[in-house]
Amino acid sequence: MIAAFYLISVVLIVSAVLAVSLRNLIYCTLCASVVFISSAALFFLLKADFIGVVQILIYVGAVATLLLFAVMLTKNLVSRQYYVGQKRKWSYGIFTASAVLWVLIGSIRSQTNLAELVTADHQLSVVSLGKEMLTAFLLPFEVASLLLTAAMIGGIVIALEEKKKSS
Amino acid sequence: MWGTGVLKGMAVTIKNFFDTYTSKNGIFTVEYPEKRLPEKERFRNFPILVYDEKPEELRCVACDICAKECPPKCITIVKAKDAQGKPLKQPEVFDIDFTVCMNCGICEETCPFDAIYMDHEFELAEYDRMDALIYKKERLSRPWTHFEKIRPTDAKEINERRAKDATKTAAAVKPAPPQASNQQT
Amino acid sequence: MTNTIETQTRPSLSTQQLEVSIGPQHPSTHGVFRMNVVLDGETIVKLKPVMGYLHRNHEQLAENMSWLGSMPYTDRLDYFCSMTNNIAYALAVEKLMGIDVPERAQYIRVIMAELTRLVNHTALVGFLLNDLGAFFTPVLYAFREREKILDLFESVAGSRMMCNYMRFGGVKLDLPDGFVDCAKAIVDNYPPFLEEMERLLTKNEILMARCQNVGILLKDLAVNASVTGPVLRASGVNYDIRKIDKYGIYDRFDFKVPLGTVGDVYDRYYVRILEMRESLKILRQAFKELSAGPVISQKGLIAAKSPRNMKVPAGDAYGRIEAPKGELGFYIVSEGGTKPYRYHVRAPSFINLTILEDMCLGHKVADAIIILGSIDIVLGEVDR
Amino acid sequence: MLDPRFRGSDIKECMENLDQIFVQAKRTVMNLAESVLPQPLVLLVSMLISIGVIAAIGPVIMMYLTWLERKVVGRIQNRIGPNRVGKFGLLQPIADGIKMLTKEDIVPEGADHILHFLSPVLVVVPALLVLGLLPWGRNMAAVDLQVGLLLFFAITSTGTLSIFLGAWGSRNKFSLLGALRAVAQLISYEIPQVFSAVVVIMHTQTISIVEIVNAQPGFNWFVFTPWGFTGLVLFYIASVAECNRTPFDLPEAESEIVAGFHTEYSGMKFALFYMAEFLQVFSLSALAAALFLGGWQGPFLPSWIWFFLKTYGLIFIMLWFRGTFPRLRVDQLMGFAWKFLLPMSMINIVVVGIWTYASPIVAWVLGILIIAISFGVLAKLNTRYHIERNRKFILAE
Amino acid sequence: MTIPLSHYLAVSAALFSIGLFGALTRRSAIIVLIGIEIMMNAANLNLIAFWRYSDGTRATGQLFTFFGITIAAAEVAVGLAIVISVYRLFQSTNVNEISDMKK
Repeated sequence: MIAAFYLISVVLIVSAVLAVSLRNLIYCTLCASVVFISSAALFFLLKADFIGVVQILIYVGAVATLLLFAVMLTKNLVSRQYYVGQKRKWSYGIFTASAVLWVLIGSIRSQTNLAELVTADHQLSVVSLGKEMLTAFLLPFEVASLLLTAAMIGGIVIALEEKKKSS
Repeated sequence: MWGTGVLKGMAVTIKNFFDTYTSKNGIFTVEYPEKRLPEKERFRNFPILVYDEKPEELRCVACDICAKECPPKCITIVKAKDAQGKPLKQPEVFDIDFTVCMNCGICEETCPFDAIYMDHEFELAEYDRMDALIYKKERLSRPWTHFEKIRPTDAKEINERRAKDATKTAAAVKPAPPQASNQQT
Repeated sequence: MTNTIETQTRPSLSTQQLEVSIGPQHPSTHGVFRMNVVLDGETIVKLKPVMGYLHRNHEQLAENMSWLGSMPYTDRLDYFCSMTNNIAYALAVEKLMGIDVPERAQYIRVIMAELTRLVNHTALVGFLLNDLGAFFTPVLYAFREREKILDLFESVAGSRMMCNYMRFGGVKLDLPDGFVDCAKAIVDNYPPFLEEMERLLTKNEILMARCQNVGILLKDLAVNASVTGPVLRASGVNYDIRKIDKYGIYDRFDFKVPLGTVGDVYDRYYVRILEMRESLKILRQAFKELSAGPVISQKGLIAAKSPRNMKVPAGDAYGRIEAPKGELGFYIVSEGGTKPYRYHVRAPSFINLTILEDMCLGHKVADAIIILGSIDIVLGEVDR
Repeated sequence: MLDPRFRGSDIKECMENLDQIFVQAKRTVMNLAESVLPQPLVLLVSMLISIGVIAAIGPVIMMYLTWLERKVVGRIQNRIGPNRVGKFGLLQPIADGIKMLTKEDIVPEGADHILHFLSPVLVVVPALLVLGLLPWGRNMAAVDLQVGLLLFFAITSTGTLSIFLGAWGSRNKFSLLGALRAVAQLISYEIPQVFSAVVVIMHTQTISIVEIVNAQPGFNWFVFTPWGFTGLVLFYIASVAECNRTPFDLPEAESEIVAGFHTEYSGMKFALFYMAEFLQVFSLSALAAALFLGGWQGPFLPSWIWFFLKTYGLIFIMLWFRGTFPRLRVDQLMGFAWKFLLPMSMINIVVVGIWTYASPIVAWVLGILIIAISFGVLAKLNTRYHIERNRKFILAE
Repeated sequence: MTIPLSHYLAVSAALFSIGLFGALTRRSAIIVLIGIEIMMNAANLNLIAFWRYSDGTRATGQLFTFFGITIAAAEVAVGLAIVISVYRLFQSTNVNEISDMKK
C-alpha cells in the first residue's frame, strides 16, 4: 500500500510536469490524461471508489477527447514558442509557482495537530452517498444540473454560431 | 411496423445457416482437390496436337492455316525437311506460347486436317514463365484415344466424317497412282 | 499529394478541404478506376473520375485482324456478359454482309442474351450490397445462381465467361442434348431465389434508408447525357432497344419494360430485379418455341471455315443491342477487304459514367461509392 | 441406464462440485501458498492467479472468436468456413496468429512514431482490464467492486481516446475520416448504453455486477419483464455500435474508407486492434448477459457453463448481424442514437419507476403499453419522410 | 505504518504549483486550460485526503469533489468553445496575440 502511494504520486508529478512543458500539444493532452488516471488511482487508494470512477469517466472519457478535438481544430500542433523577448516571463512563471509551493509546504509543516489515520478501513457505501446527495446536498445537486445545461447550451452556441452564418 | 424488414432479412440468413446442416444442396461450394465438379464435354482449355498411332506421325501437315488464323498469333510452325531438303508433310517445330494463347478455339474450327483440338487439362501451373510455358511439339501431342475419352460425342462425329472422307478420297484416287493416297492419312 | 485547397470564404472555421483520391487501389471501385474527390468534412464538393487504367487498344487491334479474329476479343469488353457482346458484333457484321440467320440460331441468341441479363443483374445486385457494407452475403447468394447459368454457358460454348460462341450468320455449334431441360430447371428455380433476395433486401430498412433519395438522376439530364439501359429506365424514360429496334426475333415475345419513378439508387436496384423477372418470361416463351433446324446459314459456315479470306462488302454499319448495361453498339467501316477499316464500340458503361459527378455532388463519401455501384460499370468496357 | 443406487442428490452434489471446481482449485493453491509464504505475499499470489487466468483466457477467447465468426458467417453464405488447418479449422486461429507475428510491421513515413506504437497498446488495455470485472461464475468474479458497473463504463470510454490517437498518429486521410467517425459514434452510443443499464441499477439498488447477478436467482431473469426485454434490446444494439460491428461498422468501413482508423497498421499492431475489438465483443455480450439474462444463474448446469452459454448466444447474434446487414450512413447512425435509442431508454427508466411502485398487474400492463406506444411513435417520427415503404414501379409496354 | 496526511497534502500542493506554472508560462490557450484542470485536480485530491483522514461517517468530502469534477467538466467545455471561436477570429491560439479587443 505504501509503495503504491509513492509510485503513483511520482507518476503523477512527472506526467504533470510533462503535460505542461512539452512542445507537441498532442503529447501534452496525452500526459494530461495520464495525470487524470493517476489521480483517479490515488482516489482508489484513499478508498473513495465512486469518485475515482467518476474521475476516469468524466476526465479521461470526455475532457481528454475534448482537448484532443480542440488541439486538432486549432492545428498549431507544435506550439511555436517565440521565446525571443519573453525569456524572463518564463522565469517569472517558475518564481511565482515556487513561491506558492513554498507557502503551501510551509503551512502544511506548521500544522501540528493533523488528523491521524483513525479507522483503517471504513468504506462509505455508494447507497449512502446517493442518499446524502439527494437529501443534505439537494441544492448543490440541482444547481450543478442547471450549470451543466447552461454550459452545454453556451458551448454549442459559441461553437455553432459561425457554422450557421457561413453555410 | 418499423423493424420488420430487418427481421425478415435475418430470417433469410438464419434459414441459409441451418440449410447448410440440414438440406442436401445447402452447401454450394465443392472442396476442390478432394472432390471435383464433373467436366463439361465442350470445355476448351489449351490446344493439343493429335496423332493416330505413333507420336512422330502427327496428323498435322504444317499447312500453317491455324498460325495465320490465330487472333493473338501464338503458334509458330517450321516445316520439316527430309535429307535432300525436300519439304515433308510434317511440322519440325510446332510450339504454342501458352502465356499468349487465350483458348478461343478458332484454330480447332479452321484446321482442315482435324489435327488440333482443345484439351480439358487446366492444372498447368509452372515455376518459370519463359520457356516452361512455351509448349513444344512433344508436350502438345496426345493420342487420339485421349481425345475420344474426354470428348466422346465430338470424337464419334469426327470419326464418322473422317471415315466417309477416307472412303470418298479412296474411291476418287483409285484410278490415280496408289502412292499419292498416303498423304491424306 | 496532400495539396489542400484553402477556401476563401469569410474567416469561418476554415477547415481545409480534404482531397482524397478513391483510387485505382480501392476495395470498391469495381476494377481499376479512380475518383478524385474533394471533401468538405464528409460531403463531396468536387468529383473527377479518372479512367484509362485498363485500356488494351481493342479497336486498334481489330483493324489489323480478320473479321472473325476480333470476335474472341469482344468477350473481354464487358466480361460479365460475353454472349451479348458477341451478338452485337455479329449483328453489325451481318447487317453489312447481308447474311440472314436461321430460325433456330435466332432463338438460341435470344436465350443466351436473356441468360446473360440474369447473370449480370444478379451479380450487380450482389456487388451493390457489397458496396453498402453487407459483408459478402448477397454476393455469394447471387453467385450461387450465377454459377448454374455459367455452367450452362460452359456446356454450350466451352468456356464460362469467354464464350466466343456467335458466328456471322448464326452460332458456332448446336445446343448439346439435355441443355434445354437443364436450362428450364434453372429458369424455374430462379423465382424462389428472387423472392429470397427480395425478402433479404428490398424491404430492409437500412437499405431503404441508405438508397432512397440518394444519387437522383433527373429524366432530362439522363436523356441529354445519352445514358441508356436500366439507369435510364430507373429515371422513368421508356427506352428499351429490344422494343424500339425489334432486332432479331424480339417482336415475337411479349414482355414489359419496368420503369422507375424517382431515379435514385433504390429505383436502379429494383428496376433490375423487375427486369430479371421479365427475362424469365422471355426465356420460358423461347424454350417453348425452340424448333429444330440448321444452326448457321450456309454463307456463314463457309466464312467460319476460313475467316482470313472472308470479304465484307465496302460500306459502314452500326449494329446495336440492349445489353444488360445499356445500348451496346458496334460501328464498323469496311473497304471490302478482309480486315475492317474502322471498328468502334459504343460502350454503355463508359457513357453512363459521365454523369457520376452530377449525381454525387452534395452527398457523403459513402453515397458516392453506392452511386458508382448502382450505375453498374465494368472497366473492361469503359477503357476498351 | 441410470444405476438405481445413484440417487438424485448425488447428481446435484456432483454438479455442485463441478460448479465450484475452479474456486476449490484456487483455494487449494492459496492454502499451499499460506503455509509457505509470509502474509503480504499470499495476497500477491491470489492476485497473480486471477490475473494470470484472465490474461490467459483473454487471447484464447479472442482467437476462437475469430474462428467462430468465420465459421458462422461462412455457414450463412452456404459455404463451410475454414476446415483445412486442423480438424474443423480449429488450428486456424493459431495459423492467423503466427501470420500476424511474422508479418512486417510497416510504420508510414510521415507517421508520428510514438503515437503509432502506443495506440494499439492503449486500445487493448481497456479491453483486457474489463474482463476482470465480469462474474464468470458463482463467486468467480476476479474483482468484486462496489462500483463495478460504473467502472466498466468508465474503462470502455477510455478506448475512444486511443482509437483517435492511433488514427491521428498514422497521418493518413482515410484513417482520419475513420477516426472522426469512430469518436462521434462511440461517444454518442455510450449515453444510450449507460441509460439502458441504469434501468437495472434502479431495480436492484446496487452498482456492483455481482449483486445484480445475485438478484436474478434460478429462472426469473430480468429479461422476462417488459422493461428488462427493452433494456436488453437497447443495451445490445448500443453495444453492437460500441464495438464497431455491422451494421454500425463505419469507423473501419472497408468499402468506403479502406480500413478506417487501422489502415496503416500491419502485423502485430493490427492483431492488437483486432484483439481489442473481439474482446470488447465478448465483454459487452457477457455484461448484457449478466445484467439482463442472469449472468451465471441457471437451474441445473454448473454456473460458469451458463455464463459461457449465454455470452456465446449473444455473440452469435452479433455474428448473425455481420452476415446480414448493410452499413448505416454517418448521419443516420447519429440520428438513430439520439432520436431513437436515447428517448427509448429514458422511457424505459420511467417504466422501471412504475414497476417498482405499482402492483404487478398494473405494472405489467402499463409497462407494455408505454413501451409499445413509444416505440410506435418514435418509429413513426424517425421514418416519416426518409423511407417510402412500397414505391410503385410502372411496367410499360 | 500508514501514510501521514501531510504526504498527500504535499503531493497535491506540488500538483497545484505545476498547474499554476503551466497556466502562467505557456503561450497556447489549450495548455492554459490543461494547467487549470490540473489545479482543479489538486484541489479534489486535497478534499478526498481530508475526508479519508476524518472520521469518515459524513460524505461531504466526496460529494464536494463530485461537484468539483462536474464543474470542471462544464468549465472545460465552455473554455474550449471560447478557444475555438477566438481561434476562428484571430487565426491563432497564442495567448499573447489575442490581446487587442477590436479586431
